Amino acid sequence: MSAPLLNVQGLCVEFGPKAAPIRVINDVNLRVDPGEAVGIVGESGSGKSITSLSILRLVPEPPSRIAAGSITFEGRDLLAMPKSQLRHMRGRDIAMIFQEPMSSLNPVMTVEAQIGEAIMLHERMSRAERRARVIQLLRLVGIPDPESRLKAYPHQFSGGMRQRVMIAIAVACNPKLLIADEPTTALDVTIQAQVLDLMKDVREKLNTAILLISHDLGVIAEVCERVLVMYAGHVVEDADIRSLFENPKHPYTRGLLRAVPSLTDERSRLYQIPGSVPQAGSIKQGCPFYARCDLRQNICAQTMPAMSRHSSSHQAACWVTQNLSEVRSA
Amino acid sequence: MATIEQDFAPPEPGLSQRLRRVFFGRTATVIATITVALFIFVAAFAPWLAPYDPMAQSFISINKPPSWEHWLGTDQFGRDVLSRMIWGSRNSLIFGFLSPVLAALIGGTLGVLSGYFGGILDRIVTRLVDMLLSFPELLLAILVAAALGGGFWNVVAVLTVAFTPGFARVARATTLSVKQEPYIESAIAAGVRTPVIILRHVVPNIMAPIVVLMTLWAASSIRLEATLSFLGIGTQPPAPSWGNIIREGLANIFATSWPIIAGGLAITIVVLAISIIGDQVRDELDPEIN
Amino acid sequence: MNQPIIQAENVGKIFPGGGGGLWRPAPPDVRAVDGVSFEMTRGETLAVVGESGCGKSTLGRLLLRLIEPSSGRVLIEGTDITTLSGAEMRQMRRKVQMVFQDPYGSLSPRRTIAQLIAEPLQVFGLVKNRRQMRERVAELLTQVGLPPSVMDRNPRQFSGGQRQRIGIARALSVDPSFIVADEPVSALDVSIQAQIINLMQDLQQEKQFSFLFIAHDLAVVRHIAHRVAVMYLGQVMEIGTKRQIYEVPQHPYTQALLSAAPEARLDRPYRRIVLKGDVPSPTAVPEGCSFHTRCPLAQGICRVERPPLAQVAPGQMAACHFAAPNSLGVAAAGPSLDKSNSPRARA
Amino acid sequence: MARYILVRVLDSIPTILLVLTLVFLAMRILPGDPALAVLGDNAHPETIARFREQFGLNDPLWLQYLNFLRDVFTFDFGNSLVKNAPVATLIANNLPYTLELTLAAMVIGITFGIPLGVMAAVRRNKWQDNGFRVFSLVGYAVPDFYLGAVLLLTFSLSLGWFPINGAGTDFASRMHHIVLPALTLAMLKMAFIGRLTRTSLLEVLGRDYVRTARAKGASERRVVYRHGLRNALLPLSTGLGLSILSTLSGSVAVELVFNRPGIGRLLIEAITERDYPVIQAGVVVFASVVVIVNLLMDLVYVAVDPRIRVQ
Repeated sequence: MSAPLLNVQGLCVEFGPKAAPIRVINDVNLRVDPGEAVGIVGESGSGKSITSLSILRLVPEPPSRIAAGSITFEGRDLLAMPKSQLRHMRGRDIAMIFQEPMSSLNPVMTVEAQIGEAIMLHERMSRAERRARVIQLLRLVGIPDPESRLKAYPHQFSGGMRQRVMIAIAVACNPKLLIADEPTTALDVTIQAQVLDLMKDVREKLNTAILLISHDLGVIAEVCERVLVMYAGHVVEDADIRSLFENPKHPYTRGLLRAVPSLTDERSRLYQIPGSVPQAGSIKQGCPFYARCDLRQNICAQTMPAMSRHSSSHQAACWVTQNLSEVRSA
Repeated sequence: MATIEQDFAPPEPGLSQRLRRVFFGRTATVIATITVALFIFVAAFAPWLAPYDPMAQSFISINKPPSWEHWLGTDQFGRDVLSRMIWGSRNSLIFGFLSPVLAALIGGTLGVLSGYFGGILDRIVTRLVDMLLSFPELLLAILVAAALGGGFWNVVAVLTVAFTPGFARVARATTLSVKQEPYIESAIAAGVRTPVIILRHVVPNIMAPIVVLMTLWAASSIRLEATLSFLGIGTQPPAPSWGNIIREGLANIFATSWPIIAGGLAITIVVLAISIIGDQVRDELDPEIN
Repeated sequence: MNQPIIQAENVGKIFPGGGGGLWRPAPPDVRAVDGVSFEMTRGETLAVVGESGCGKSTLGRLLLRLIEPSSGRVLIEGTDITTLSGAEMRQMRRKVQMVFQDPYGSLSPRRTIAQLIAEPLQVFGLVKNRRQMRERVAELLTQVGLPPSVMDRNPRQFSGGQRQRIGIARALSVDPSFIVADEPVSALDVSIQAQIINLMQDLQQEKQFSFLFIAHDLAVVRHIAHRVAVMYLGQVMEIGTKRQIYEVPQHPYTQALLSAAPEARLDRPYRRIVLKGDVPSPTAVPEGCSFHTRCPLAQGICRVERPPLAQVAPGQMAACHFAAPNSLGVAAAGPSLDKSNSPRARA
Repeated sequence: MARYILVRVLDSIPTILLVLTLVFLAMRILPGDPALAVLGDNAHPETIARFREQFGLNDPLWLQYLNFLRDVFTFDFGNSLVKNAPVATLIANNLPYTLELTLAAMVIGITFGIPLGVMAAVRRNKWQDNGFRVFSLVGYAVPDFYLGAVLLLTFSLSLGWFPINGAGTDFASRMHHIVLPALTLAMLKMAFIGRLTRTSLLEVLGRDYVRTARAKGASERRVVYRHGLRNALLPLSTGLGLSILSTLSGSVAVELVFNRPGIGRLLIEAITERDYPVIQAGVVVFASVVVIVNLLMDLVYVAVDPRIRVQ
């Protein structure tokens, strides 16, 4: 196995006062290999966005803070390094795009200035070279007639086009990892398809690893080879896409897959997971899915299960299915 | 139907709890609350608390420094400064509370109606309000006072005119945003009558910013009345008010500075205390506006 | 013959650009809904699907006259509601109710659940006293799967899914014959969506109201709709039975929507085609067929002549000069309804 | 953009007319008979009749209105009733002092207020921020005429560092005279502008595009100044207009405290002396300044916000 590009171990993030913290991320492990595309799927309050922001230490501090864990990128510990040093990795080694293309671009700077800034911060080049590079990037992300759009401001672009500009900013320095936090949630379905295609295209051309965060398993299935399922701040399943769809091991993943409406299934009723999505940090003991789980046992209320391995590329955190597969393999 | 396990959030804090949080949440607010209560007490019981008649002149004791008889000394007419301060607090506080309330009633009603119904009324109100708001309150007050002259009700009118457009704008803006809320459409779709919608669904939901504005402007109003009185177009002498105590003190600045110091400190302390409470009310009720 | 509950006849809405000043040109008008006609019978669910700005929400509001139509007529049980007076329209609202998209905004924040659910009952004098009111509210809460004990709580204490149940109870309280639901599940988490869809489906089957379900997602309405209408820039592009829309879509836009939806599965039901460009602004709807700027099949005629919504099969209509089953070839093998599809190509 | 400016300038014409009409109505109708207001309730009927004749108060209202507009546009308000001079001359003599004071106060207020606000926002909840918040609360609470009086007592009367009254003649003495009044007004401005900067910057620093800038690898300095402050200054330019005008109105009281000549003092004295033509002119001048400043601020806003500038 090659060395991981990104390796997150035991990450914990807390909100609120130090005396009575609310733990919103609990012992998250995450690994992305060079050139790999990994997805994190989860509902609101699952902690998927906080996890992605933690990697570049972009969680607003206060009120939140990274309470424990390590995040290494190419062997270097991002949490231990001073912010000034981390700054040189942001945008150059690890780049990020966000959910709201409307608000993620600076309204008073031209597109050229904003893409150019991403280059200028990390690479020395002349103005003319930089402009040429900006044009090249705009062309890469599929903005028609890029020369004429250099002096345009974000409000002159549509939502889909702004997300393209965001991607241009993100890939300006050929990052090794691109983190995309719900990049298509604010977009219409036909525009979403365009942006997802662009991300796949960029990945192919630049060999960038991708960490895609989404609430939509369908979006992740479009782009990623591997998925982490998060629920209430925990990673509950980590598997390659095929194995996850064909043989989900965590009851939550199973429920989710059956609850998602599909274009083609003829069931008269959808499967429904009972109960509500728990609020961040509201579950302090045991498995967070306990209250809604149809396989629950007494132990689940007491202790959070560790991840157990079902195959070389598939782990899940469930007492029940863990035992079932042990029985089967025995 | 499958039974669903419910996990509901805990109940919200009640009104009394929130009031307690407003007034006793932080040390600074506690002190401010006590201070304001003290001033209200003084104003209410001025006739019993003031040691002298605030208008009584005495030519044998003019420009006296503080002493046991006159704690804050006397002015150029030999009047007791402390007594004038105590009586003056009445004017300041009455204006401080009366004008914002009046302005909130008038401006709030105008704002809600123009925001909810739109149309020609809205165009007129918006145009007028925008124009009036482009004047700072003090300037507007001076200009209106220039036309009306001084006197109690004129000053009330001046201050009310100065504050009404602000309330109208806030009420209109919040009404507009509340009107966009789906629950208003939901009430319309349910067949609820318009007056009921306004009273039941709009007004309760725009009260927070109005109350916040009222507390913050109680402070402005006191300061504004003092300024007008200082300029000689507010409370008319010989009736005392903190503003005209300073005005007369300034004319007599070479003889004694006690009236200036006392008057200014009183204004500063009350305005500061009310602002602190106002900030707390805002944090509690309406974290959105700054 | 079943009398239709709802008839929309050539309904249109133009929002004036407004603003403008003495010396300023007024901004262009927004053509939100343009000549939409359809009928719905008792107990039928029609889903209206389209991307943002297609006018689907405006259409829903026009049917309830929450927005005044600029043209056309809306008939509810044979009565033209566009000509009713304010008081008459209020009486009509007993028959027509709405469920809203935003579960957080659609419940008035300073009222209790009982007050909210009982509000329509009180408006129409359907409950005589407080005890009767609380009994009816308890009954409604039970119907939507909430314990009656919560009726004195404040909406803030409920999660999105629970609030949507309260909104449904409120709409059901007067036993309407027509309900419009505007994207009722799009703000909810995936695991909650299914609960609400199932609930609405059960209630609709039990109470037999006509149900207009507005959504941006074709997959969501797959389970609940009897018929589906696809909208684009204010016009109905295609309308047909569920089977027709999903299996033999005739309008290229319907096909493109089907093919663009990401599916949480390994095999792709529809061959993927990606439309070029952005949805044009409803302030500048293209001449001719409004879809021609993005349509892979567009010809010269599409740029000049707008195709009428015409019957292409019994019960199925499409507005396309080149309407044909599967004209884009997205469902080359026919959408596999029996999960036997080739593994999809991987990027 | 040129088109926008033109439209905006044209748009302010009805506003000016509306303001003038309101001024006219307020002065002619609201207080009842201006003759009585000026001459007092006990004036001799003959005096009143002469006064009414002199100021055209017997004319029909529409004619009075037209005459008023003519007076405004020719800036001819006749002679002062108290001071023996044409009103236009009085205004022309006093206006420069007020403008000078307002300008000085604004310059000091902006140069210190904005950096203070930035510091408070960047060091949020640290001692710098808390200190600034106390300063702005107190600055808001102290009436400017009181602050002026205290400065006068301390630095002029007790220490004798600055002159007690007047505005000076030559440049050096004018600068000497302006220090205390300008500081008085500037204190409030610092509190106000600083507070505005702080809130606005804090809000902007929480925006998504600031996170984008951080994700690009921009330094904190660059984030605050290049991305934060530039956007924070947009709402500030509106506040700045109001701030200029409130400085102007504050100068009225300060001119009185320091016994400085100025348009504000002229107006206040006219009000107390019931000098009708001067009141009318003063009100018109103040009102026009308000309209002009608002117009200028709008244009500044347009110049800095590309969302309006570039269509």
